[in-house]
Amino acid sequence: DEARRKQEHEVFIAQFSERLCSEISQEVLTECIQETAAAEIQLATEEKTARVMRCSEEVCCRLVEETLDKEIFVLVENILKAELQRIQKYIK
Amino acid sequence: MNKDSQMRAAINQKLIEMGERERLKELLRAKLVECGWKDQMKAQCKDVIREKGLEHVTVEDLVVEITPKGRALVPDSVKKELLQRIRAFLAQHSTL
Amino acid sequence: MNKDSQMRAAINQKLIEMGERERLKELLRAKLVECGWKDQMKAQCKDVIREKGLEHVTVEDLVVEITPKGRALVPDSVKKELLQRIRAFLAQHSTL
Repeated sequence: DEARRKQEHEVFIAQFSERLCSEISQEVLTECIQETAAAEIQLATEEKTARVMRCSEEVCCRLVEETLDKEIFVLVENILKAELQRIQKYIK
Repeated sequence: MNKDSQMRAAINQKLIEMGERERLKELLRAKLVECGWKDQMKAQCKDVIREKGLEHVTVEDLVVEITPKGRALVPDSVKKELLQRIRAFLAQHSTL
Repeated sequence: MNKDSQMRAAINQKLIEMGERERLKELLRAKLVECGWKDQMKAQCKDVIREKGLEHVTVEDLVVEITPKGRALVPDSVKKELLQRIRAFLAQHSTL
Protein backbone atom coordinates (compact mmCIF):
# COMPACT_ATOMS: atom_id res chain seq x y z
CA ASP A 1 0.00 0.00 0.00
CA GLU A 2 2.83 2.35 0.94
CA ALA A 3 4.69 1.56 -2.28
CA ARG A 4 1.56 2.21 -4.31
CA ARG A 5 0.99 5.52 -2.56
CA LYS A 6 4.60 6.50 -3.15
CA GLN A 7 4.35 5.66 -6.84
CA GLU A 8 1.11 7.63 -7.16
CA HIS A 9 2.74 10.59 -5.48
CA GLU A 10 5.69 10.42 -7.85
CA VAL A 11 3.40 10.35 -10.85
CA PHE A 12 1.48 13.28 -9.45
CA ILE A 13 4.65 15.28 -8.87
CA ALA A 14 5.90 14.52 -12.39
CA GLN A 15 2.63 15.63 -13.93
CA PHE A 16 2.39 18.65 -11.70
CA SER A 17 5.94 19.68 -12.58
CA GLU A 18 5.25 19.38 -16.31
CA ARG A 19 2.10 21.42 -15.97
CA LEU A 20 3.71 24.10 -13.86
CA CYS A 21 6.66 24.29 -16.23
CA SER A 22 4.30 24.77 -19.16
CA GLU A 23 2.23 27.39 -17.27
CA ILE A 24 5.29 29.39 -16.27
CA SER A 25 6.75 29.17 -19.77
CA GLN A 26 3.48 30.34 -21.24
CA GLU A 27 3.25 33.30 -18.85
CA VAL A 28 6.86 34.37 -19.30
CA LEU A 29 6.83 34.01 -23.08
CA THR A 30 3.61 36.01 -23.35
CA GLU A 31 5.05 38.77 -21.16
CA CYS A 32 8.42 38.81 -22.93
CA ILE A 33 6.92 38.81 -26.42
CA GLN A 34 4.55 41.63 -25.48
CA GLU A 35 7.41 43.62 -23.93
CA THR A 36 9.71 43.04 -26.90
CA ALA A 37 7.04 43.98 -29.45
CA ALA A 38 6.12 47.17 -27.58
CA ALA A 39 9.79 48.12 -27.14
CA GLU A 40 10.58 47.52 -30.81
CA ILE A 41 7.59 49.57 -31.99
CA GLN A 42 8.67 52.35 -29.64
CA LEU A 43 12.25 52.16 -30.89
CA ALA A 44 11.18 52.19 -34.54
CA THR A 45 8.91 55.17 -33.86
CA GLU A 46 11.73 57.08 -32.17
CA GLU A 47 14.12 56.23 -35.00
CA LYS A 48 11.63 57.41 -37.57
CA THR A 49 11.00 60.66 -35.72
CA ALA A 50 14.74 61.28 -35.51
CA ARG A 51 15.12 60.47 -39.22
CA VAL A 52 12.32 62.86 -40.19
CA MET A 53 13.93 65.60 -38.09
CA ARG A 54 17.37 64.99 -39.56
CA CYS A 55 16.22 64.64 -43.17
CA SER A 56 13.87 67.62 -43.04
CA GLU A 57 16.81 69.71 -41.89
CA GLU A 58 18.92 68.44 -44.79
CA VAL A 59 16.11 69.08 -47.27
CA CYS A 60 15.71 72.57 -45.85
CA CYS A 61 19.45 73.29 -46.20
CA ARG A 62 19.41 72.05 -49.78
CA LEU A 63 16.41 74.21 -50.57
CA VAL A 64 18.09 77.27 -49.07
CA GLU A 65 21.29 76.58 -51.02
CA GLU A 66 19.40 76.10 -54.26
CA THR A 67 17.42 79.31 -53.80
CA LEU A 68 20.49 81.31 -52.78
CA ASP A 69 22.50 80.07 -55.76
CA LYS A 70 19.76 81.18 -58.11
CA GLU A 71 19.19 84.48 -56.34
CA ILE A 72 22.91 85.28 -56.29
CA PHE A 73 23.29 84.43 -59.96
CA VAL A 74 20.37 86.66 -61.01
CA LEU A 75 21.53 89.44 -58.71
CA VAL A 76 25.07 89.37 -60.10
CA GLU A 77 23.82 89.27 -63.67
CA ASN A 78 21.54 92.27 -63.12
CA ILE A 79 24.18 94.31 -61.32
CA LEU A 80 26.81 93.69 -63.98
CA LYS A 81 24.29 94.56 -66.68
CA ALA A 82 23.33 97.75 -64.87
CA GLU A 83 26.97 98.71 -64.28
CA LEU A 84 27.76 98.11 -67.92
CA GLN A 85 24.82 100.23 -69.03
CA ARG A 86 25.86 102.97 -66.63
CA ILE A 87 29.35 103.07 -68.06
CA GLN A 88 28.09 102.96 -71.64
CA LYS A 89 25.80 105.85 -70.86
CA TYR A 90 28.69 107.72 -69.24
CA ILE A 91 30.92 107.13 -72.28
CA LYS A 92 28.22 108.39 -74.59
CA MET B 1 -12.49 19.18 -5.10
CA ASN B 2 -10.70 15.82 -5.32
CA LYS B 3 -7.45 14.99 -3.58
CA ASP B 4 -5.25 15.83 -6.59
CA SER B 5 -6.87 19.22 -7.08
CA GLN B 6 -6.47 19.99 -3.40
CA MET B 7 -2.84 19.07 -3.55
CA ARG B 8 -2.24 21.14 -6.66
CA ALA B 9 -3.89 24.14 -5.03
CA ALA B 10 -1.80 23.66 -1.88
CA ILE B 11 1.47 23.41 -3.82
CA ASN B 12 0.62 26.41 -5.96
CA GLN B 13 -0.20 28.37 -2.86
CA LYS B 14 3.11 27.38 -1.28
CA LEU B 15 5.06 28.24 -4.45
CA ILE B 16 3.58 31.71 -4.44
CA GLU B 17 3.99 32.22 -0.70
CA MET B 18 7.63 31.20 -0.78
CA GLY B 19 8.33 33.41 -3.78
CA GLU B 20 9.44 30.38 -5.80
CA ARG B 21 6.97 30.96 -8.61
CA GLU B 22 8.41 34.44 -9.20
CA ARG B 23 11.96 33.09 -8.95
CA LEU B 24 11.16 30.45 -11.56
CA LYS B 25 9.80 33.10 -13.88
CA GLU B 26 12.84 35.23 -13.28
CA LEU B 27 15.10 32.28 -14.03
CA LEU B 28 13.33 31.65 -17.32
CA ARG B 29 13.51 35.33 -18.28
CA ALA B 30 17.26 35.35 -17.58
CA LYS B 31 17.77 32.15 -19.57
CA LEU B 32 15.86 33.60 -22.53
CA VAL B 33 18.23 36.55 -22.60
CA GLU B 34 21.29 34.36 -22.07
CA CYS B 35 20.50 31.91 -24.87
CA GLY B 36 19.88 34.70 -27.38
CA TRP B 37 16.12 34.14 -27.61
CA LYS B 38 15.41 37.77 -26.75
CA ASP B 39 17.77 39.04 -29.46
CA GLN B 40 16.15 36.70 -31.97
CA MET B 41 12.76 38.09 -31.01
CA LYS B 42 13.98 41.66 -31.42
CA ALA B 43 15.32 40.78 -34.86
CA GLN B 44 11.99 39.14 -35.76
CA CYS B 45 10.13 42.29 -34.71
CA LYS B 46 12.47 44.46 -36.77
CA ASP B 47 11.93 42.23 -39.82
CA VAL B 48 8.14 42.46 -39.52
CA ILE B 49 8.25 46.25 -39.01
CA ARG B 50 10.57 46.60 -42.03
CA GLU B 51 8.41 44.37 -44.23
CA LYS B 52 5.05 45.87 -43.34
CA GLY B 53 6.10 49.44 -42.62
CA LEU B 54 5.84 51.01 -39.17
CA GLU B 55 2.59 52.77 -39.96
CA HIS B 56 0.91 49.44 -40.77
CA VAL B 57 1.94 47.55 -37.62
CA THR B 58 0.54 47.70 -34.11
CA VAL B 59 1.98 46.06 -31.00
CA GLU B 60 -0.85 43.53 -31.18
CA ASP B 61 -0.06 42.66 -34.81
CA LEU B 62 3.56 42.11 -33.89
CA VAL B 63 2.66 39.90 -30.94
CA VAL B 64 0.40 37.74 -33.12
CA GLU B 65 3.04 37.53 -35.83
CA ILE B 66 6.03 36.58 -33.69
CA THR B 67 4.42 34.43 -30.99
CA PRO B 68 4.58 31.11 -32.90
CA LYS B 69 8.27 31.66 -33.66
CA GLY B 70 8.86 32.80 -30.11
CA ARG B 71 7.48 29.56 -28.73
CA ALA B 72 9.35 27.44 -31.23
CA LEU B 73 12.65 29.15 -30.57
CA VAL B 74 12.86 28.37 -26.84
CA PRO B 75 15.73 25.85 -26.59
CA ASP B 76 14.86 22.45 -25.13
CA SER B 77 17.74 22.84 -22.70
CA VAL B 78 16.04 25.88 -21.16
CA LYS B 79 12.71 24.08 -20.77
CA LYS B 80 14.55 21.11 -19.29
CA GLU B 81 16.40 23.26 -16.78
CA LEU B 82 13.16 24.89 -15.65
CA LEU B 83 11.52 21.51 -15.23
CA GLN B 84 14.47 20.19 -13.25
CA ARG B 85 14.36 23.18 -10.95
CA ILE B 86 10.64 22.69 -10.35
CA ARG B 87 11.21 19.02 -9.59
CA ALA B 88 14.09 19.82 -7.26
CA PHE B 89 11.96 22.32 -5.38
CA LEU B 90 9.11 19.87 -5.01
CA ALA B 91 11.51 17.15 -3.90
CA GLN B 92 13.05 19.46 -1.30
CA HIS B 93 9.60 20.26 0.01
CA SER B 94 8.32 16.73 -0.22
CA THR B 95 5.90 17.26 2.60
CA LEU B 96 3.82 19.42 0.26
CA MET C 1 19.60 53.73 -51.29
CA ASN C 2 19.82 53.93 -47.51
CA LYS C 3 16.96 54.89 -45.21
CA ASP C 4 18.00 58.54 -44.96
CA SER C 5 18.24 58.95 -48.73
CA GLN C 6 14.83 57.33 -49.09
CA MET C 7 13.38 59.65 -46.50
CA ARG C 8 14.91 62.74 -48.13
CA ALA C 9 13.56 61.65 -51.50
CA ALA C 10 10.11 61.05 -49.99
CA ILE C 11 10.09 64.48 -48.31
CA ASN C 12 11.14 66.22 -51.51
CA GLN C 13 8.59 64.28 -53.52
CA LYS C 14 5.82 65.30 -51.14
CA LEU C 15 6.92 68.95 -51.12
CA ILE C 16 7.03 69.07 -54.91
CA GLU C 17 3.74 67.22 -55.41
CA MET C 18 1.82 69.60 -53.22
CA GLY C 19 3.52 72.71 -54.60
CA GLU C 20 5.00 73.40 -51.18
CA ARG C 21 8.60 73.43 -52.40
CA GLU C 22 7.88 76.38 -54.68
CA ARG C 23 5.97 78.17 -51.93
CA LEU C 24 8.90 77.70 -49.56
CA LYS C 25 11.32 79.14 -52.10
CA GLU C 26 8.96 82.07 -52.58
CA LEU C 27 8.80 82.59 -48.83
CA LEU C 28 12.59 82.48 -48.60
CA ARG C 29 12.97 85.03 -51.41
CA ALA C 30 10.54 87.36 -49.64
CA LYS C 31 12.39 86.92 -46.35
CA LEU C 32 15.73 87.69 -48.02
CA VAL C 33 14.36 91.00 -49.22
CA GLU C 34 12.68 91.72 -45.90
CA CYS C 35 15.76 91.10 -43.78
CA GLY C 36 18.02 93.21 -45.98
CA TRP C 37 20.02 90.29 -47.38
CA LYS C 38 19.42 91.38 -50.93
CA ASP C 39 20.63 94.93 -50.28
CA GLN C 40 23.71 93.64 -48.50
CA MET C 41 24.49 91.38 -51.43
CA LYS C 42 24.09 94.18 -53.91
CA ALA C 43 26.51 96.27 -51.89
CA GLN C 44 28.96 93.34 -51.78
CA CYS C 45 28.81 93.00 -55.56
CA LYS C 46 29.43 96.69 -56.08
CA ASP C 47 32.41 96.58 -53.71
CA VAL C 48 34.01 93.72 -55.64
CA ILE C 49 33.38 95.47 -58.98
CA ARG C 50 34.86 98.66 -57.63
CA GLU C 51 37.92 96.86 -56.25
CA LYS C 52 38.65 94.73 -59.31
CA GLY C 53 37.34 96.97 -62.03
CA LEU C 54 34.34 96.15 -64.19
CA GLU C 55 36.48 94.99 -67.08
CA HIS C 56 38.13 92.34 -64.90
CA VAL C 57 34.96 90.77 -63.51
CA THR C 58 32.75 88.08 -65.05
CA VAL C 59 29.41 86.82 -63.78
CA GLU C 60 31.10 83.55 -62.71
CA ASP C 61 33.87 85.33 -60.80
CA LEU C 62 31.42 87.48 -58.97
CA VAL C 63 29.19 84.53 -58.12
CA VAL C 64 32.15 82.56 -56.75
CA GLU C 65 33.32 85.61 -54.79
CA ILE C 66 30.10 86.53 -53.07
CA THR C 67 28.44 83.12 -52.59
CA PRO C 68 30.14 82.26 -49.27
CA LYS C 69 29.13 85.64 -47.84
CA GLY C 70 25.65 85.23 -49.27
CA ARG C 71 25.24 81.94 -47.45
CA ALA C 72 26.64 83.28 -44.21
CA LEU C 73 24.41 86.33 -44.28
CA VAL C 74 21.12 84.42 -44.23
CA PRO C 75 19.78 84.96 -40.70
CA ASP C 76 19.33 81.82 -38.60
CA SER C 77 15.78 82.93 -37.84
CA VAL C 78 14.92 82.69 -41.52
CA LYS C 79 16.35 79.17 -41.85
CA LYS C 80 14.59 78.20 -38.64
CA GLU C 81 11.26 79.48 -39.89
CA LEU C 82 11.65 77.57 -43.11
CA LEU C 83 12.51 74.37 -41.27
CA GLN C 84 9.55 74.77 -38.95
CA ARG C 85 7.30 75.21 -41.93
CA ILE C 86 8.66 72.05 -43.57
CA ARG C 87 8.16 70.07 -40.36
CA ALA C 88 4.63 71.40 -39.91
CA PHE C 89 3.88 70.42 -43.49
CA LEU C 90 5.23 66.91 -42.91
CA ALA C 91 3.22 66.56 -39.72
CA GLN C 92 0.08 67.47 -41.64
CA HIS C 93 0.92 65.06 -44.45
CA SER C 94 2.25 62.22 -42.35
CA THR C 95 2.17 59.49 -45.00
CA LEU C 96 5.95 59.33 -45.09
